Amino acid sequence: MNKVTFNVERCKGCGLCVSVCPKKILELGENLNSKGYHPSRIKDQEKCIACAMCAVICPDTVITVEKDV
Amino acid sequence: MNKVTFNVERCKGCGLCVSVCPKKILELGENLNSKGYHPSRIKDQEKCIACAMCAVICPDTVITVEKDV
Amino acid sequence: MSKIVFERPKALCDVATHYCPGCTHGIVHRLVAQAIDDLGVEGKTIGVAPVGCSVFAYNYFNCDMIEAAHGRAPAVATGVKRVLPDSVVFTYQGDGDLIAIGTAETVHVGARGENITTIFINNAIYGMTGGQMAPTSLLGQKTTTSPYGRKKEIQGNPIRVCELMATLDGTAYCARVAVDTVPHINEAKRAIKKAFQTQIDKKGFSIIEVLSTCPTNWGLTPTEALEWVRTDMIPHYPLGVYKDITGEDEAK
Amino acid sequence: MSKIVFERPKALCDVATHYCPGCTHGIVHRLVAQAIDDLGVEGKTIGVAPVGCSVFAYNYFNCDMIEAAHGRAPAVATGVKRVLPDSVVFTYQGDGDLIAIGTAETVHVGARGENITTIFINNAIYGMTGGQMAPTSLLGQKTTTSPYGRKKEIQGNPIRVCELMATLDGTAYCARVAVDTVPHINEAKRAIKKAFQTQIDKKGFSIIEVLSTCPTNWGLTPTEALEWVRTDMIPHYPLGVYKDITGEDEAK
Amino acid sequence: MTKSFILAGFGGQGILFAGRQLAACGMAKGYNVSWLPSYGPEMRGGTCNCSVIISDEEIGSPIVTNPNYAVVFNLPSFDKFEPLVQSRGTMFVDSTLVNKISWRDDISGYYIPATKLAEDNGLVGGANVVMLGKVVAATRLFTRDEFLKSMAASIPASKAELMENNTKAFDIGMGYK
Amino acid sequence: MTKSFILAGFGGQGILFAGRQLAACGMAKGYNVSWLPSYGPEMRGGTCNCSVIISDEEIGSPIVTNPNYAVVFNLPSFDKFEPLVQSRGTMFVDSTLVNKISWRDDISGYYIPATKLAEDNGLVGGANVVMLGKVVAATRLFTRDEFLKSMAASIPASKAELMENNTKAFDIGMGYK
Amino acid sequence: MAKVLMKGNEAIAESAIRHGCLHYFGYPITPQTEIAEYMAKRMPKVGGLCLQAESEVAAINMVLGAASAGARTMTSSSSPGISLKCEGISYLIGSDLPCLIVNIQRGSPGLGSIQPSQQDYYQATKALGHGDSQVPVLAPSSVQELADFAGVAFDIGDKYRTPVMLLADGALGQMMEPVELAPEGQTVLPDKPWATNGHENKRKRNIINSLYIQPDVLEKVVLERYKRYGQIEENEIRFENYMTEDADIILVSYGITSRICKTAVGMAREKGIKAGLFRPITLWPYPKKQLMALADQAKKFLVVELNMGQMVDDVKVSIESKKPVHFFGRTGGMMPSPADVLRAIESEGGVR
Amino acid sequence: MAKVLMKGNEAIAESAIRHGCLHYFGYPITPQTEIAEYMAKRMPKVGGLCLQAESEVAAINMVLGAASAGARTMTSSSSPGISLKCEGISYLIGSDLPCLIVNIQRGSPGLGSIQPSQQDYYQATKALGHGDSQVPVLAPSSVQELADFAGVAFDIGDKYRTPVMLLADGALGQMMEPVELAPEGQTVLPDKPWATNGHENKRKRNIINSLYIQPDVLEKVVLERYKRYGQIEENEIRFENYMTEDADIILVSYGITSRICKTAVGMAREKGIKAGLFRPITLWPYPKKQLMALADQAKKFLVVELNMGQMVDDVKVSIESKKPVHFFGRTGGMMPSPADVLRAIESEGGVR
Ligand SMILES: Cc1ncc(C[n+]2csc(CCOP(=O)(O)OP(=O)(O)O)c2C)c(N)n1
Ligand SMILES: Cc1ncc(C[n+]2csc(CCOP(=O)(O)OP(=O)(O)O)c2C)c(N)n1
Ligand code: SF4
Ligand code: SF4
Ligand code: SF4
Ligand code: SF4
Ligand code: SF4
Ligand code: SF4
Ligand SMILES: [Mg+2]
Ligand SMILES: [Mg+2]
Repeated sequence: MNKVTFNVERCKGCGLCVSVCPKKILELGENLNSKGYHPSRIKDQEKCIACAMCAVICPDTVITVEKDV
Repeated sequence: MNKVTFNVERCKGCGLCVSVCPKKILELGENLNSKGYHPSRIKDQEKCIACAMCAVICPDTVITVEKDV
Repeated sequence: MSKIVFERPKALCDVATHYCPGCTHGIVHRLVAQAIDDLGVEGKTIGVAPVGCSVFAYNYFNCDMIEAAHGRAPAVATGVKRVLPDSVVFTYQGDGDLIAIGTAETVHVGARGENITTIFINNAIYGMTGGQMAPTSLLGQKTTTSPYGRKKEIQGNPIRVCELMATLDGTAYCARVAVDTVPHINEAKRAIKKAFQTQIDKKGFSIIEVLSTCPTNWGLTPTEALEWVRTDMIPHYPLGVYKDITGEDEAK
Repeated sequence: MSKIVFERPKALCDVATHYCPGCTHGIVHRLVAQAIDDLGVEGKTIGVAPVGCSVFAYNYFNCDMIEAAHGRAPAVATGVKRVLPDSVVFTYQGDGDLIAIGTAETVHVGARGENITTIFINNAIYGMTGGQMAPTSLLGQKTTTSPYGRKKEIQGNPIRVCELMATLDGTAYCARVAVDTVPHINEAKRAIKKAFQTQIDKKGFSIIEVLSTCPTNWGLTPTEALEWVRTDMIPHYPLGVYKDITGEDEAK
Repeated sequence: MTKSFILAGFGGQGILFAGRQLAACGMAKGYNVSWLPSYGPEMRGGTCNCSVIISDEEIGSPIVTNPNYAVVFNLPSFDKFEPLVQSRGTMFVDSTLVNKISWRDDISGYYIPATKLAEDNGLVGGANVVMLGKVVAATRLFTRDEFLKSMAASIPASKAELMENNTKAFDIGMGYK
Repeated sequence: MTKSFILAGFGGQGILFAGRQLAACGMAKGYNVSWLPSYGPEMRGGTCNCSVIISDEEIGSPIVTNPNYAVVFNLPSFDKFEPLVQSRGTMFVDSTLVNKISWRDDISGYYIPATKLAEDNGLVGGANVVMLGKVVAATRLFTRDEFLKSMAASIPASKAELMENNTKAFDIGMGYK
Repeated sequence: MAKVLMKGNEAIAESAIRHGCLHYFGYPITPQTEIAEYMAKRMPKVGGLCLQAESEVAAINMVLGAASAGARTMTSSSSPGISLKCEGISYLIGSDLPCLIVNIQRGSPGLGSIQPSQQDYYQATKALGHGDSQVPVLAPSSVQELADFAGVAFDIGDKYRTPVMLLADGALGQMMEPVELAPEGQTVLPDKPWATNGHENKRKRNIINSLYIQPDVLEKVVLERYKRYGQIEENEIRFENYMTEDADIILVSYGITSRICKTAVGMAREKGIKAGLFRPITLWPYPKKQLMALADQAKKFLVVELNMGQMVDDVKVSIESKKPVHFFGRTGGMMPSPADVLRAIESEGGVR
Repeated sequence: MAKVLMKGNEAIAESAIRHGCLHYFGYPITPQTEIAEYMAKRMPKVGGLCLQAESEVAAINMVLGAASAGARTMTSSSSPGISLKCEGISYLIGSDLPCLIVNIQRGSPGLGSIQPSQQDYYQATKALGHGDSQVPVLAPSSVQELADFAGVAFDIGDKYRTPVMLLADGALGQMMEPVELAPEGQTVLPDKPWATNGHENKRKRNIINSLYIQPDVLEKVVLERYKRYGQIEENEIRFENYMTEDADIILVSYGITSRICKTAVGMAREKGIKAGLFRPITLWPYPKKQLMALADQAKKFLVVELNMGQMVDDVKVSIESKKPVHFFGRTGGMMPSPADVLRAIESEGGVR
């Protein structure tokens, strides 16, 4: 399965990844990280196509994308 | 008669007027002015066509040109 | 089995940045680091940070770094490069830094054809000091020093840097990119890498102007800010390659 | 009866200048004075002299004059003009003054579209200080700071000011002229007058680049120097109007 | 009499505004007052605080190191300023955002769920004024009317409608037990 | 012993070069020497002068106000420096260019038509060296050989052929009565 | 007029406008950017101009132009920006042009920090640029004084044809205090017959210039200027004595630190230490005589500054080294507390 | 090595090259342009670089870059150009970078004249830019010293990681004297492990920086730097005593004027006046103790400078005002003669 992982403490909750995901499977969570931001998270890993668009637009290099090969 | 007059003390003897006169009637004199320059002078006033080219190119506004009208 | 298709580049230090949420300075940092990684030049790269929001860039790149005075990064980079002609030297500068106070240094590094690369963040505002007008602020744009909107009769006209730098004989490669969409980011990545390559090939000065956001001082959300790049900035600052004497066109 | 067809313009003080024999600074002074006379604006004109051979310009024009710091004439002129918007303000600057140390001020007065007129003497050298390289010195040109000839790899490339200034939205009128021949001088005269008219009409920034000589530091006689303008300078610095938003074309 | 405050929290919580209201009301009552914000790039998404002094003497340093009153709106600020409050001083804590209490026995503490109170009453962003209500109630430096009058005066006519919400928030804070 | 010179004339007459030759020869003989040009924009087509000091003591100010010897190549320089020459000092005047003599009775004067002498001998631009010949002859600070050797040493190898003309000019000056 | 609560930076700006300054040229830099921002808002409403220049260098030269044209004009910056203005300030001095220059100092050298400091004392009082020159320097210690002295500075500038500096720090610039402003529209501006504002064929042309190629002429010009400096020293010195009448130890401190010192003096007095404070308000000309007047009575002096002791020599020279001069300071943007100063009073001073 | 006759400006340039400086960045300005012109001729022959920058501001920042990269590097200018470099110098100081800065002073303020002056004493010794900072300043008085001190300056700079200034004047720069130069190719340059010259994956990355956003950190950095200043004060002070052993009146003078003073001292001695000369060579650190050592013996001091008396306070502070300090000077580019100084010795000094 394709996989996106988040360096949660680095996320600033800007929502850019959420806005570009073609599969609309990202969202900002309700919990806060220690910096006071709502970090992004993936709702449905299954649907991820490992396109890395989320990672490409993330200004804080929060996201690592792995593709099933 | 057309007339060119020189403010001799202002002339720096650069020779630019001499070089542009279409009638070739200007030359640098042998005498020195008080600044140590050989001032320009007219050899043959008769031939002057009052084209003012000498005056136009003179960097030191030495020359006044009068045209017979 | 799985393969990592995206991860942090090596040349980018593994630390949190001080940038505001959604500020695209972070994206550009990553693109620069990726270029350094791709070209394998981290060990001989010296970066020059500006005064502006990216002043702390010296904390973020894994190469040697110098913090320059406001606007003087090109002069500092020149000093470095003339001592170490085989090093890779880049400056990273904002619009206030590069084309307000640093105008002379910018023009002359271009005229000299200094073999360095400049990454120019055009966010149409002074981010660091809290939202004053930049030379690139758009007509009508409200900033804290153009509170009634920039008027050309009073504050003058925005400057198009690529167009200006392209007139200089020493500029080898000069392109304007944006980081508002994923395709644009990918183009920006190629352009930045090509700029570094131009330097490595000793072909002259290379500059990449990046249309970037400042959600904080624009008073927009990060996504709205990307939208403003599209709707307002790009029309005034057309994307594209403004000069390329390298004889290749991979950047397009 | 006879009629005076050429005499000293009123706006030019009746004093000897300090310029070297054959230096064309003197011609340009006269053209500026003629424009002031023709437009009848001496009483409301404020001129700004540079640091360079024309530093003493304040002794030569019959209007109010200010001596600016090296390169800062455009900023000084801006200060004057913003206080007295209906005055006529001009700067008179050399190439070192205008496009070396004063690059930022020059670019920004253009970007702002400041309603002033700049007379720019491009003589491809620093005259005043004794013949150092200027940003406009030609490739191969020997100067005291490029004794082996200007090399683009070391000293960089000459800057074409008109081409650069024309990229700025605030530049209203921008032309390159020369004073090497009588026809060129007459064209220069028209261009300078038009530049002042552009200012009076409040259309924006006007700049006239004048290819000029420095026989002393070029090591040529005054006539050879005019020749060098023709053979070496004009090919690199083509004459012409680079921008004109005034909607007239009397200058051509 | 000299009373010093530190108000502290994240940027965007209205910390500076709240501090200014205290200073303005002090001025209106004829006291000497000073207000000093922290400034600089650390503001960029980070923390934010200000010092306020109200005194009937000339004010020396406007910088408050050991406040009589600390009003804190987030955890880092609690941690930073709790040890600095003067003996016999007081802390005002937005307990919605700070889930900690002070263990010092030489100071008193008020724990007000200001953010929640504000949100519950449709006053998003009004936590700062809720806290001010409590501060005024507890310190008795000003009366309700003095404070609301001074606040109204500080709000530009064009935004006068804000005063209604502010009054509501202030009263919630004042009334909170 | 301290001897001070002023050499003065128009730009382009080789004034600075001549002064340097005196200083260089003094140095070669082991004296302390200094040479100081006038500088600045007044050089632009205007006058030009330099101060030279040759001394067996440490040299204080390198600026010569009252020279022992004044060597002048034009009228303005004659007028400027004639009154400044020290009592019992000497003037060397290029009489081709200066048609004046000094009426001071406390100084001596040599009037050499150096420009004419040079031109007559096909040594255009050599008036300065002609004058040096006379200066050396009259002051006896150096011998002919000392001076010519030091001058030869100061001329770059690439221009060695110049020495022939210089020697000729120098000897004309030395021999002039 | 009723008092208003205002930021120091804004008080300077508003007061300058009320004193007839309608031309402001600046470039943003923390901690004084509010001056430009305030000007940008207010100037268009009063028919004035706030122009953000391309740099500090351009700004100071625009001021030179505006001053030449006869306007009351000003610029403001903070430490690194003031360094960039040095050449221009020297030209303003050399051209005898009045203007106001504000320096809201921050931690230095280099880019430094942005916190309050007094590290530009030397620069302000000794060398605001190259050459024999001085600039009157006013050191306010409250928002009220920031406002008041802006007016004073313009008056001094016009009277003696000199730039004048207002030297404060980040804390004063950023803090709010109640301030009473000068009434609007009451300033009468002096005539400036020397201004280059177009001769309209009614007078000889005016020339503004700092070049005197003949050194003897330049010397005369400089000596004439120093005569005016002498008049400034006679007429414009300002200072404050606080509890010095019977003081054994006299603190010497200006600006923000003088306030801290006042509190510390009070604390010392409570402990039975006879402390007092001498506050120079004009840092140039320095109130030498006024300080000397305390030299016999005092046992020692303690200079307190936000720097490494830049004023110490001025105190020593003033009192002709008659008494020991100690120093206590913080640098880099740090601020001492009154308790710190008290400790210094009780000991011998020192940095930190 | 044999002596050669050289212009002061050229001697600086040649000596700098011989001391391992292969990177020169400058901008023309009278009376020091020959430094750049000489460099332009020589550098290509020795594999070095002379780059004419677009301005003094650019030049000093190129120096910052070259110094960061580990090179011995220098710039030179004259008064107005030095003012423009002030921000950059403060950055060099704040970044602990060594380099040589030459100031061949001219008449000031503003554009001034181009004749010799010592009007930048204050700027050089107190405020070469903003902030708590100092720069060692060497004041040569002959072409030989111009050459020698260029080498000394580089050594001090590298040892203490600081910019160093050579402060001279137009006369010294323009005059020729015999000079013995250091041999070529013998300089051993110190290691600079802190340089940003590419880590080649062999060491941790280096950072050159002057920003310390936390004021307490900046304070530590400044205090550490002042410790180094203390070492410089201990190790690097230079001065000269000339006939001071028995002197009643002690002239204090540096650079070109100290030579004039020597002549004047001789003239005074001939007249039976016991005069002597104390010549500070390092203007910062100032030879305070060495001057104080003369305070008991002397009856009075006479400061002689080409300015309005900028060194007077340093003398007063050094000798703790124990004796009267008079002043004689010329300004604007004027130069006194030994006879003028003698007259001042015989009277009480004064300007002109
Ligand atoms: C000489 C000087 N002038 C001004 C400043 C203040 N300053 C710091 S950053 C900045 C502008 C930054 O804007 P920009 O270059 O556009 O970068 P951004 O923050 O937008 O990325 C200014 C004016 C300074 N530090 N130094
Ligand atoms: C800040 C400063 N830097 C340098 C100088 C020295 N300077 C005087 S004129 C000049 C260059 C003049 O050249 P240009 O502007 O081309 O005028 P030109 O003499 O050729 O007409 C320079 C570098 C100065 N006066 N001030
Ligand atoms: S990799 Fe693509 S599909 Fe997967 S979460 Fe990111 S943007 Fe969405
Ligand atoms: S783009 Fe990055 S920082 Fe922004 S919300 Fe997504 S993961 Fe977080
Ligand atoms: S007016 Fe014409 S023809 Fe007459 S002298 Fe001049 S150039 Fe010659
Ligand atoms: S052009 Fe003018 S200055 Fe030159 S020689 Fe002719 S008259 Fe004389
Ligand atoms: S202020 Fe603007 S440019 Fe600076 S970090 Fe924040 S969003 Fe980015
Ligand atoms: S030096 Fe050159 S530019 Fe200057 S006056 Fe002489 S010829 Fe003209
Ligand atoms: Mg920006
Ligand atoms: Mg030129």
